[in-house]
Amino acid sequence: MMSPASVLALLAVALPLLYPAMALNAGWVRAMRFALPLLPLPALVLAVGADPGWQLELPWLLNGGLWAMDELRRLFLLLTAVLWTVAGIYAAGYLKAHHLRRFCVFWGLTLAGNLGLTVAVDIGSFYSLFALMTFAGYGLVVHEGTDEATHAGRVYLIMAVLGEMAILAGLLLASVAADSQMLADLPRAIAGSPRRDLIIALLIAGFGVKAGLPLLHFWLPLAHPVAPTPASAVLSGAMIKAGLLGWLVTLPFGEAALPGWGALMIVAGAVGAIGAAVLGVRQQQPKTVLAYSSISQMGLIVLMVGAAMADSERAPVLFSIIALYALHHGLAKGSLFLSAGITLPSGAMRRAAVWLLIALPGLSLAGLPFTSGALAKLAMKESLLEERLEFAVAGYLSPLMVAGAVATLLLVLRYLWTLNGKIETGRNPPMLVTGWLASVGVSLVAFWWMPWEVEGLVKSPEWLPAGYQLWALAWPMLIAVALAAVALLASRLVRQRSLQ
Amino acid sequence: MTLNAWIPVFALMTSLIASLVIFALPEKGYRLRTWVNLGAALVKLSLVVVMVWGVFQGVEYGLSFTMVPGVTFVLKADALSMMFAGLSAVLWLLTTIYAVGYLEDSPNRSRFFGFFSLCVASTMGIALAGNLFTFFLFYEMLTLSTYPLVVHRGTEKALRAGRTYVIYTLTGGAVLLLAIAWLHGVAGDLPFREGGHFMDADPDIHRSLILIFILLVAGLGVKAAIFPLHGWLPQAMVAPAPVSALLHAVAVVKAGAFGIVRVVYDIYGVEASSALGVLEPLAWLAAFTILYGSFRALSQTDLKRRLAFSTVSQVSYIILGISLFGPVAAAGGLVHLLHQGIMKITLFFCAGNYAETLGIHRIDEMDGAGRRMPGTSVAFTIGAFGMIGAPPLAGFITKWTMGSGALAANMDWVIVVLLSSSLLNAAYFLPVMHRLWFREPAGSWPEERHWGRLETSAWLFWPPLLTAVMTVMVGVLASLPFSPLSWAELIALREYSP
Amino acid sequence: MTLWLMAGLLFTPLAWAVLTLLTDFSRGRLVTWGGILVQVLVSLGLWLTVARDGGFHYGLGGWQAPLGIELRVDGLAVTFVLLTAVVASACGLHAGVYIDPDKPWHRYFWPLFWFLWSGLNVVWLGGDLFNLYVGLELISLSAVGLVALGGKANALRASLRYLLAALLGSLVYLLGVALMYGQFGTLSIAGVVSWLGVHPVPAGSGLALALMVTGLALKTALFPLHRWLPPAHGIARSPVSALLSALVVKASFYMAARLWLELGEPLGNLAAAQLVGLLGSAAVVWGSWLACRQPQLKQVVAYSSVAQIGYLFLLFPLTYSVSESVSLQAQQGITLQVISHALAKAAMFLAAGNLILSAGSNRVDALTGVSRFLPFSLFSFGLAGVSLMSLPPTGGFAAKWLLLQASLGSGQWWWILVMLIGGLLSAAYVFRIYRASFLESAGPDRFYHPARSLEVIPMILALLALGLGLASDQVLSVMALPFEEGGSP
Amino acid sequence: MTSSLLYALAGAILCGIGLFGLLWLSHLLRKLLAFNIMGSGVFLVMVGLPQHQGGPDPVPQALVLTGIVVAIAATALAVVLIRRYFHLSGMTGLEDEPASPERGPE
Repeated sequence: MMSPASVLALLAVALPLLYPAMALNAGWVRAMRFALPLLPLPALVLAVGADPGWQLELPWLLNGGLWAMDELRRLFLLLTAVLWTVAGIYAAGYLKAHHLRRFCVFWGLTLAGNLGLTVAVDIGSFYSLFALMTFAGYGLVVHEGTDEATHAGRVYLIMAVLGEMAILAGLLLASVAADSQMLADLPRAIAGSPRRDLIIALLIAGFGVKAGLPLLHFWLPLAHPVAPTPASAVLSGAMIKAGLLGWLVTLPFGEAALPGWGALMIVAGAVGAIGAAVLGVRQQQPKTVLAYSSISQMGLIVLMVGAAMADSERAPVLFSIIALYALHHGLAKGSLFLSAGITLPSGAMRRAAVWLLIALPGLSLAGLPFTSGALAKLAMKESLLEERLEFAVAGYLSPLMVAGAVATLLLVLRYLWTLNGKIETGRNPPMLVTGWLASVGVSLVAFWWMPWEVEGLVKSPEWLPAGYQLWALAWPMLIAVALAAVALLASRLVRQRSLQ
Repeated sequence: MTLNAWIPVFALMTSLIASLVIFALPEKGYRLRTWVNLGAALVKLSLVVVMVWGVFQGVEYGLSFTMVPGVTFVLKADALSMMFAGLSAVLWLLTTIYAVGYLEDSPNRSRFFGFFSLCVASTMGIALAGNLFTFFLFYEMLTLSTYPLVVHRGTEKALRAGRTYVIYTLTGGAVLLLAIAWLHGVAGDLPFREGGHFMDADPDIHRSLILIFILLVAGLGVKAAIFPLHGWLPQAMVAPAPVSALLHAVAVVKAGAFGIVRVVYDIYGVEASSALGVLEPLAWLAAFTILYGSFRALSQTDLKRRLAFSTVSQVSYIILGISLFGPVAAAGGLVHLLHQGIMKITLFFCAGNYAETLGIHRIDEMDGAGRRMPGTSVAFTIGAFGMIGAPPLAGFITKWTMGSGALAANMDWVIVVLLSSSLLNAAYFLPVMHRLWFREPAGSWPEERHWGRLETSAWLFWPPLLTAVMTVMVGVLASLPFSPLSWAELIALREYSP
Repeated sequence: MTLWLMAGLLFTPLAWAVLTLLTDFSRGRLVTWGGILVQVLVSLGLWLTVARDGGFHYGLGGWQAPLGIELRVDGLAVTFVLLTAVVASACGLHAGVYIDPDKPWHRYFWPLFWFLWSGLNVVWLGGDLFNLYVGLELISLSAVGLVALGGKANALRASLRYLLAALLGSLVYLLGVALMYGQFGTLSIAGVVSWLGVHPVPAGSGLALALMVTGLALKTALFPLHRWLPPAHGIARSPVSALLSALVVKASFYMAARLWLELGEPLGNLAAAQLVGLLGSAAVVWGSWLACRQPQLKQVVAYSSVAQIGYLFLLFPLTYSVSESVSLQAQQGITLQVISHALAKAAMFLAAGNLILSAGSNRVDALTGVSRFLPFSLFSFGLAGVSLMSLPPTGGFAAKWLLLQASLGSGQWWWILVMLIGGLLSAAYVFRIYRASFLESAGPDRFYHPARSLEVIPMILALLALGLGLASDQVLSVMALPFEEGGSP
Repeated sequence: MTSSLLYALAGAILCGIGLFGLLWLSHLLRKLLAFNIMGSGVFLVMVGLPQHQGGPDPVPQALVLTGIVVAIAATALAVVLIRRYFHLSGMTGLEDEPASPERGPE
């Protein structure tokens, strides 16, 4: 007898997977549009309502399927479901009639893959759903059909295919080493395998393509701006996290200390966090800036991943913080992307309100007190304190985090700046506004009621940072503002001089 | 003789008799011919189902009699033959349906369907053959019965392709005959037996055995389109789509691959082959063919030619799988016998649909065809992804199983081959799919035809969709009993522990 | 019973010949139908007798050798008698419809046909060298006559050429017989063998054998003595070509083979055996090559005969100083080759006749599009071609298989190459015909429909050639029946 | 002994002459005559050679008689054919006639 949670899990994947069948009937196109927000609902219920620990055995599936949920997966599922729901609402208002059915088909397939991979614990279905997400995601990237979109799509696809191959090789090697078809058995087997480094390299690179690891990130700044806005939101908020999840469930955390790999990841994370900012502040397109911001943020997460690899003792604690950070970033970044597609109302007051709502998730990313960002940043800081970690490069982590925080805010400011240049005045479709507001809402408010649990952190919105923490959050932001001001002044001067 | 002895004969006879009846029917007897075709296909399918169940239970089906002094004609159903027989029975049914639609209003249908049935009868015979001699008998019959199908259109081009086909396959047949005769001289009349015959062969005949093995593989490799014997395959794609489908998916190339499987497993025995040192070169050859075929496919502009080179590449998976020492890799190779068939037939059906409905032959004409023919295009997409090896489709199961087997056999380089081939497959299939779904159509199609409600004739519409569904199902449900993978594992188990 | 059967085989054909000589073509046809029935029944009866009781010697009319006519009735002979009955009946029935009864000279067809048949039976059953000679002459003369029935100058030219070759061959053979008799004082092959069992081999007696074989090889059209065959077989009416290719050339080969098998071991030598094999191989390759290049359909088939005859002569090297089992394999293989070639070539010529009739031209490229129109005859032609290509499951394949085994067994691998190349070349010329017929023509179809019975006959023959492969073990088991000792030596 | 050898040698020489004529001469009647000469040679060998075994042997006599009958039949047939051939083509030899175009059906 299947438990309700298992039924729900099946439904959560099957619903978006079968939804594209509606496209067979041309008359149902309206229904398809308005069904978009409903697709992730079973997953949402599952993530919010069901306690982790359920299992769903699917012995007929591939090499024997097993779906289950633990705390980590629950957060990822929650993030995925929430983000796809709000993006779905947004999309219902955003989409034009042109190629609507095609978009909906790929939306459903990508969603199915993204939801499914978070609950799959056997290799076969995990990899299958991961690939489904990857390939269906192509449909979302190139949807607009412009030359830029096609180009971006090509880069996306090439990198994705290379990534898939690396993952396949890594999983295959690991699976043979473990003599098992379950993800849970892999980390131990990898740690003990003679081919350990090869497998780790393959998996890091393979999932790294999705996660925007430096040098594997090229598709991100190309694909995000050209994709339809709701698609960018899920690409950047949820799908990018799938790569992260891939690392977390396969790499040998807690099995063996891998200081070398840890250091490498930390370097990669640092390069990503700061390098992306350097490149990002020079971009003209708001969504490109956001894409670089995603890379930068993922760089920070990679720092934590690196730390977890290097120090096997701390890995469990770091895991929950990584998950928390991912949740925070996914929601905030989704909201920022969605804001790139709205138009301003005419009244000044309302304009100001809209600007505030646009800016808040951004500032949350930068660690504005009383936001999820502050919580995540502080938790990260706590966990990466030098004295708690035992490996060589641990000492560099704190400065790197500060630099990352500066970079974050600079990118947000740059985003707001470029958005200001592009944003138009006019009316928004009601669904679009609803979706956007919902995303801002979940990022700023609902976050606090979400079922994350991190050792030493209080789960409530009333949580106030202590004074020293406030200062710790604030000074990087001040630096960033100062830098931004300097940059602004400099550009004014340059422009004036060139005018004369 | 008991009924069990006759069931394989009946299975063989259904299509043979159907073929004779069809030859005798007048050209205009359209309805009757269709019913004869479909009826025979269904009867055969049910016979095969009965045998599959029986073989699973351990029932012995088979009969034998002396044909030429010293040589017996043996029909026998074992797990391996059932795999091939099942493939051909299922796909024959679908291809027949497809062909009825495809050849609507074209001349010479009586001839076409007659040889078509004969071709399937040969395939069935190949599947059920119980020794090399019987195998060879049906193998050559297959060559002859496919020739009229390849040249069916009667154009200069088709005839040229037919000539190439015949030159290749008959030469291959001659080499095979030589090898079989030699083997017969060395070791007598050998029935196919799980575990093979040469486990502890006299060291004196090792040299002969190796030479014979090379000749056997060379002879069979022509049909299996192993490099450098693949030249006929891309040319033969001028044949009508159902023929290409049959050629590539069921009959000809599979017959070659199946023959190599038989030789390695049931004549030599995998351990003996490994001990003779012939398996590893074979694996290298197969690996090279896999990559070579994919590379050539990249540069083709004609859809069917691209698919043909893809076949060159894909069929060698089977050979690669069996030439890796180990039951898991063997299961991976064997299961590809079915998987490749299902996927490739889907692709060829679709290519035929595009050609028949829109007049599309070249890849650059396919822009936006997905909107005009969504059903066909969905099937094509699934088939192509299957070829790439995207999970959870059929091709993935193959690659995963074979990759696991290769690693278990400590032949890591195979992983590189598998992945490179996947990459190349992606490189030549993904652009096609991009065109299908994301390009705007160029205005008008080269030659558009309309059929009422569906995007194309119902006869053409459903077969590719069904095979596409099968492509998904054999992948997703790979762990069910009687799935291709389970069956292949059963065979591999029996071969490795006879 | 046996008396009646023997008489029925040897003399009734003569009676039919005389009867048909007295009437015109149409009445001759009626007589022939009756005659065919009788002959088939008698042949079948003899075959069954031998299959049941084994072979025997039979002195005709109670006279024994040397002055009497001694017959040797064994499994092989009755099999050929039966084969003759089948093929000749088929050709006779086909000819009855095919040949135009209005041309006055065609009335000679039936008498010649029957003389030929009786000559064939004499050769199959004949036990001594001279009677074989007489039978052979009977065959040659009636065959020449049949070729000449074409009526045109070309036909006469071909028949004259044929006649001269045949006569020359006969004389060379007869010279050999004379030497043989001078040497051994007997005309019976069995007698010579028993003489050699007692005495040492006299010097120079190989010459007699060589002369006889040469004469017979000329009549069998072994390369390079084959030049007379293609024009004769190509120009004759199709049923005649069928008879000639299927049976007539086999008669002289049958004699050569008997001589070789009985006397080759004591009188022959290795070089001679290899030489004959080499000539046979050259015939296979050269004949097939020329067949590929002929513009006319029946010439293709005729050159194919030259090639197929080449295989037969592989008997010589494959039975000379080899082990018993290899020799047996070779003999069985050659026997199957004779039978399957007879059936297949007859089917092919008859089918080719139908194709020519309907396409209105003898040229290969006139066949364009005929596959749409005449698939049945084409199919017969194709099936027969399968046997010529020696692909399974035809008799041709069974024959080739046994020959391959014999070559492997005796270590003479070079014949394997010949057989494989020959098989491929024969595929080349057979597929050339297929190819021409599959070509779709743009113009309107203007084909003539031959009668249904014309189409059925070659099909039956082709199917027999096909089925021979499956049943070859049974066929061979009758041939290998033990010979009942007790007739005169 | 010598006489039989003489017969045989004479027969052989006749055979040689006949063979030469048969192959070398182009006129058909000459060929026919050559054939008959060669036949005579063969018969001579046949009756001559076995004599060494003490007196004439009846068997070769009988054989030669039959042989002569056969030869006559053959000659007759040949003459008929040659005559008919000459009527139709006006030629007396078997050389390839000047360019015969399309021969038509049979």
